[in-house]
Amino acid sequence: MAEAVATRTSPLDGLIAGSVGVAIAQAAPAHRISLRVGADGIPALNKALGLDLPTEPKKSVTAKSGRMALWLGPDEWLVIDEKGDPMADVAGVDAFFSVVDVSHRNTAIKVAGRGARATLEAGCPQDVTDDAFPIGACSRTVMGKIEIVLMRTDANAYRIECWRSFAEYAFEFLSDAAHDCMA
Amino acid sequence: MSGTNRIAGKGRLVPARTVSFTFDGRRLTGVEGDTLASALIANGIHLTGRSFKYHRPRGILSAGPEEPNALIDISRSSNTHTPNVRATVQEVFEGMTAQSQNRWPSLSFDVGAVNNLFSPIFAAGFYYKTFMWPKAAWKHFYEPNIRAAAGLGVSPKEPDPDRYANRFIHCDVLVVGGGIAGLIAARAAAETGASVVVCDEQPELGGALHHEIDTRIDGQEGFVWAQEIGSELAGMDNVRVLTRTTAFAYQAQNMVDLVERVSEHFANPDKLVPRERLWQVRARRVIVATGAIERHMVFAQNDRPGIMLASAARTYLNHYGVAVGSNVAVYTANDSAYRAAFDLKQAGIAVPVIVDARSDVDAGLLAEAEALGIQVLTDHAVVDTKGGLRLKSVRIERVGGGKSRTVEADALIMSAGWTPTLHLYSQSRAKVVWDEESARFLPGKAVQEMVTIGACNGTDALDALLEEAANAGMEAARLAGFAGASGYRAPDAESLTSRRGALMGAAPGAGPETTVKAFVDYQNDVTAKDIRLAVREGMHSIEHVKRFTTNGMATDQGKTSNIHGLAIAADMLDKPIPQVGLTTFRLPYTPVTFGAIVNHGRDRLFDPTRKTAIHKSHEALGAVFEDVGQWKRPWYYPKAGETMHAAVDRECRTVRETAGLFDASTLGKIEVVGPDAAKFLDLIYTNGWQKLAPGRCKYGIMLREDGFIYDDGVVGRIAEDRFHVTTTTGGAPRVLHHMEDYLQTEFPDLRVWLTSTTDQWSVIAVQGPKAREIIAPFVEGIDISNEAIPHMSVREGTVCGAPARLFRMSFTGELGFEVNVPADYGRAVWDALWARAQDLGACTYGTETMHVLRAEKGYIIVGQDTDGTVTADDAGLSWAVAKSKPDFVGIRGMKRPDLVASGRKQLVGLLTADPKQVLEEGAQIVADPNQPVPMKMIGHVTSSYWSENCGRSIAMAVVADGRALMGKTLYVPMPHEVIKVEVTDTVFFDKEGDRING
Amino acid sequence: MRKYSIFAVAREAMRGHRGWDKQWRSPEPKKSYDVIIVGAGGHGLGTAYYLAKEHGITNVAVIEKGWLGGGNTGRNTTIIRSNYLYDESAALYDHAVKLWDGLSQDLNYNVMYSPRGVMMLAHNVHDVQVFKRHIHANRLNGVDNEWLTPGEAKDYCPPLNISKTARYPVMGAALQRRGGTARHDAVAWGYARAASDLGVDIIQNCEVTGVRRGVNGAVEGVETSRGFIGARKVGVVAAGNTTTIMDMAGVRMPLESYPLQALVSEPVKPIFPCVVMSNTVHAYISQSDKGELVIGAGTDQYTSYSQTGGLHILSHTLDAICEMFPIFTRMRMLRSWGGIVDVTPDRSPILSKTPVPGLFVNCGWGTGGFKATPGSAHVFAHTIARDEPHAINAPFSLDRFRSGRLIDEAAAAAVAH
Amino acid sequence: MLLIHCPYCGEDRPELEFRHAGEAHVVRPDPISEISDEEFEAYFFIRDNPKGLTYERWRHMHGCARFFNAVRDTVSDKFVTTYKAGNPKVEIERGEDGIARVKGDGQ
Repeated sequence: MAEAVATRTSPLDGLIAGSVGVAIAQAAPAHRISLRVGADGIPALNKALGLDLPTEPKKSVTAKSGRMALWLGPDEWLVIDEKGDPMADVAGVDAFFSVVDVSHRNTAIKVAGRGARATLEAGCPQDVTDDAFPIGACSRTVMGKIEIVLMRTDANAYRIECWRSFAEYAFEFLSDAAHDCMA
Repeated sequence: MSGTNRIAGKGRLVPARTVSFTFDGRRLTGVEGDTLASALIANGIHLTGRSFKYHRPRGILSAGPEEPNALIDISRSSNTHTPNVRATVQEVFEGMTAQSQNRWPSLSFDVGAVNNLFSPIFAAGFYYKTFMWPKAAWKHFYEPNIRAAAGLGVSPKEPDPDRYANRFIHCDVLVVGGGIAGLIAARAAAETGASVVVCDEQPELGGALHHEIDTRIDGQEGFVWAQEIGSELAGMDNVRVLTRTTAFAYQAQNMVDLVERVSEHFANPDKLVPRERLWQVRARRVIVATGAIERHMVFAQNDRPGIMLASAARTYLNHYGVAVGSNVAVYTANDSAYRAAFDLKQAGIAVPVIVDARSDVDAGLLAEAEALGIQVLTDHAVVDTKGGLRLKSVRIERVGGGKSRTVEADALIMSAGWTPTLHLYSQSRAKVVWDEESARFLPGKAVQEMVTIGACNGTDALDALLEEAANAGMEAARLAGFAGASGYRAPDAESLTSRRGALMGAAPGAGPETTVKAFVDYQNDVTAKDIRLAVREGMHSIEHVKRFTTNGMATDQGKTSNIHGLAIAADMLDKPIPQVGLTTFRLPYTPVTFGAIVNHGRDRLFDPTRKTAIHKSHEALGAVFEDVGQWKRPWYYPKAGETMHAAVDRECRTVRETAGLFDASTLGKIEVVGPDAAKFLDLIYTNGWQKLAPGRCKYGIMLREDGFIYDDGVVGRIAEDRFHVTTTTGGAPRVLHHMEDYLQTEFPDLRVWLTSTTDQWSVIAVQGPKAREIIAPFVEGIDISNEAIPHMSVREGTVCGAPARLFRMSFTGELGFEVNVPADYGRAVWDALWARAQDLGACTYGTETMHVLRAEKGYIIVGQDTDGTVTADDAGLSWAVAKSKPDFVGIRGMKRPDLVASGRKQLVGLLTADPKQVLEEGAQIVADPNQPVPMKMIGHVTSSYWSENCGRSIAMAVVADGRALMGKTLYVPMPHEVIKVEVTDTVFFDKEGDRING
Repeated sequence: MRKYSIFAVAREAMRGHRGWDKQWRSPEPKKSYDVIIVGAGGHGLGTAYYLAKEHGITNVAVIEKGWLGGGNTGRNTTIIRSNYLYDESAALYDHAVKLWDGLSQDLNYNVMYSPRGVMMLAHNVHDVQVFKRHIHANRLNGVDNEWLTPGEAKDYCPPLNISKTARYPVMGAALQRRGGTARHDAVAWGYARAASDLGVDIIQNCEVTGVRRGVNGAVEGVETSRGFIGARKVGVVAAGNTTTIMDMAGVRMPLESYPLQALVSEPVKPIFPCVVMSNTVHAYISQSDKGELVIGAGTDQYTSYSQTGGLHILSHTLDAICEMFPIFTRMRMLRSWGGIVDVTPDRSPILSKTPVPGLFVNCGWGTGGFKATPGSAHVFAHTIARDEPHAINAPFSLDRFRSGRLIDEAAAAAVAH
Repeated sequence: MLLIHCPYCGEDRPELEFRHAGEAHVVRPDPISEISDEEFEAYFFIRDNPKGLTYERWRHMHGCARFFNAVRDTVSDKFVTTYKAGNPKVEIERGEDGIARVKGDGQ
């Protein structure tokens, strides 16, 4: 029997920030998989995951369970689940595909409030206006000097996923931008 | 009272709202809304600066961004002073400190003005012709003095306390310019529901309406209408109105960059409010309504304080309620100056004369002048002026000579016509075309999704302008996808102002036959004479003229001088203006602070700092960190009072005697998954992967197609179709990019996918005789006996209850494991392992010790022992290059003649004759130390350390044909000694390599 | 040629400078020349000058599609240094530095060569290793380059931020005191004036539209927008446009052309005494005699002939400048510009004969050509005159890309490990 | 900053998301191990570097991560078209208006 049982720590533990107009906080720990599969393998995976992987660019789906699947590329999805472990669900699937556990690779930050979009626009060059980036839209893009995965979860709410070692930068960038989000 | 020249009842400011500020130490009072320029003029001050070269006294020329003279140092505290601020743009605020520049000891008495006496010497380009003898004097005497005299303001000397912000936005229609045309276009576009951004560089919208009080729109004064439509626009959800915002760059695909002066006009801005904000706007359509800039008249002594543009005088009067003088003469070649004269006269200012260089002047204007009792001299020219620090009088002559008269005046306002503001248009890469009839450059064919309207488009007639603007707005919206045509109707408007008439180049009496000082570029002291000299010396391209004379290269970038310079050169060359060419405009339209461009990217946000999941534990252990790429890695862990050297010696010893913990998390990791995974790795690496059994690992080398080493690392086979690839720390991103490139474009049929897992895993290397003992209690589901997990194996199980990939491998030559656990568990696992390791007498070690230990074993570090010019064979790694494989990246490149030629530098070991002596990394190696410089260098030291375990120094080096020189003596010439070294193999410790199987 | 001196200037001052003659003649092109140089930048004009001065070949034309000195010569940050790693590079660039020192007197034209020192900053252990390697190699090659501690670097350049808490603290610097700057326009004009005086025809606004080759394949001359001009030898010195010209001669080149941007600040009183470069933080900066901070940016990532680049490239550079010199955030960008730089696979230049008899090429200087101007011109003139490379430029041949004998300074600097 | 149409994402995206990846349609010889030094030079070092229309590769590095091909005018920096990797080289023609278009696309 192991002497100690490890506990999870996040690079953003204890951090919160924001301003009048926007709140910035880290999201709950989650299971994540990077899913790579050709069209032929999708049905089997949909079944295993209990959702339909979006096949259109920038689209995401959220199952009743809260499990989210984000289209990142023509054969690439990021599946996020704060409860169940999708890794286990797809384990037995009989198809050619790649599933890699990236639960700890990413750290997620929630940005919410009237100034949320403006806060993002301080560093994200992509068009995130309502028509181009409606609720549910998601995309890999850049913010400041790092790569992020951006998902719009509500009218004034976004989820930002970045690699763990960039989380501190992402958080500080958003905190800095937050001061100017009502202009 | 806010200044003696403030006229009760004139202007739009509220006299009661006074602000006090200082100029060169003098406490003055202005009014809220004043620019520094208007406040100074109100206080009777025109003298605001000294020119760049001759240090001539200069006054305020303009009322806008084109200002060449009134450049002031502004500050609200010692660490916020900013040089070269245009007084005509900067608004005054309570407590502002304004200082004039480029003068000593004072503005009114400037020793530098002695240059003016030598001005005959200091003609354009004179410094190319002299200061050459004696040779050394340029560096030690001439240049230092020239440099000291040059430069305008003084650079800030303290870090900037202010913030800057950035915003990327997207809109359907961007309107640049908030004058009549821009406002109407914006309003028309907004009506359709299209998202509209309209920006203007001034604090209020209105553009020329600031001074054109005779323009009435929908029955009210134009300026009032502009404010109303402005607030109307601001009230619409789909419109963003940005004032104090200058569009300074027009980039590819309709990206326009704006800079907003957010808080520079406040007395005590909130520290969290940015000083400036950069707006990077991507617009579907752009409407450029940037107006036109008035030109000055180029005549003798046209630079005395009190001489200014007519429209500026009109602005100061009608907007700021300030008279530019008490006795104001007028010199023009354009109708618009008459309006300025009339407004002044009606405001009770004496206007002794209007001098018009033209012979045919609109009869209506002449009649109006007569009615107001203003004398007009047509076909006349101002040929000289008097007055030291302020204009006293002007001398007037009939064009072509004749008897002259002198007229007293404390101000002279002038207009040589209007130059369409085509900077942004030109930046969009479109060409300007010369319009002979109106004698000006106008927009040609747009090359991006943009239109030009209004004055910058040469549209003079008001009714035509109204229609053009309204149509442009609706059309832009339609093209942006808003079909529902705007129901907007342009307002009715009328105006008396005419801008007919233009004079380019020297005014009568300042022609080639004269030697008078007629300034073209005020700030750089370029006269018409200088431009003629440039042409005379063979500078026939306008670019040559510009560079030779520096015309148009001052901080105003030639907004008032370029056209004059061009005309004078054309006249000399006897060529039409367009044939001499117009210099194309580049960003920025007006100077932009570095801060605004850098915005958020300062200090901690300059570049991401990547830390491993275990970073806090390293800090707690007192680690000193090293920057490796963006990563912070523990370099060594000094105990109290320990030097780096002592710490590293201790760490090295402890690892080999007992064990050590090392954070290897920064190594790049890529998960390669799919039925063709092994086939893919066969193509990417030099060695073969098909036969590697699941559960086993192998060291792999990767080449570029040209045959040089690109990266290396250990690869573990987790399952038939799953590999765990590791790369160097710095190599991770480019290696993945390189792999994706080949996978997607060269081998797209392979069924394999790549996923970066660098940040997924924390990697804890446990190395040394007691490694197994340290990890044993924490490992579950893996038999860690030597038999069950031999060297170069990988198993999956749990460590501290966390799912783990346990690698049996070693970069130290000792028994070793690398514990991979999901990163969020990394710190907890490290702490647990460390607690036990400590009890067992082990240590933590950093990158320096890692380097020493691997060097003792002759393991290379790609990027240190190799650079981009080293082949696998050079590095002694031929054993890792498969002989039988038909293809892999680099298979052909590595066989090129020079890569297989003899004499290549090969990796070897070096031992100094004196074991205590440690070579310097990068030191060069020669065979004959007595040869003269330049010496023939046959190699260099790539790695060199004191090896505590070997009890001597060790080094690795690349040496020409090194492997054939084993045992030979070579030399390392240092500045003060020559070091003798012996060539050896690269393994210095445990040559048999038994320890690894511990 | 009227000699330039303070006395001449004083004399002219008396009569309103009306006595100066043209700095260079603007003749109509002759039917044919012994040598035609394509491209009137510093390297091309210099080549013509040395052909005439050192090799007695004066029947030379320099053909320029625009205005002389209007290409990269007039669009760079004028940095001069020779502390390169490889023997071949060090020899070439130091040959240039030796000529820079004394060029004003040689040309009787003040090119304002200002050896105020070029300081290259090391920000991590890897930089230190690389720079030490340079310093040792330079010393044994007789090229000055010395190591400075952070404190010494700060003394040499007071605005420098050497705080240990900086994102990439300064760990030291390599200083070449003979390095510095020169006045770029003056270099082109000085060579043009001196070459013209020796009989060289400088023909501006004349675009080469074709390269004519005889039956034996040898060069016979060039077709231009002003008609055919014959020549026994043609030297192509066209920087970013080299590929286009060489294509006309049927020679495909290992070149790609990228936009390179630079900018200057508004002028201020002397604040920055030397040239500072940082490869890790990526920026370089100096202050001109006029008082402007002269700042070099990187190239855009895509090939282009537009002489225009994106603001994000300038922004990236200014980030670095403000990181190293935080006092400059309130300074303003006054002017920016772009050049077209031709880059070879090993980022070293090509000064070489070509497979076409009589055709020579000088290109591939990438972002660093200005510093080499006199040296490059000098050895290229030798190559054309003698029909064989000078010992210094022999290694910079076109065929090195077949043999693999590259001169890859950047690769030698390797990558962070 | 350029705006680039990603054929996989089906929309225009800012240049900051992309990485230029050199000349397009440079085919890796097969078998590469058999080619001559001249052929290797031609494949690995020689480039068209045209002044005008260029065929080039981009990768939507910080987007869908796909490599794709583009046709761009190196004088105006305007894109004529972009298309997926592996698709055949598109033919371009210049209309009377001087504007380059994919052959057959008409005005």
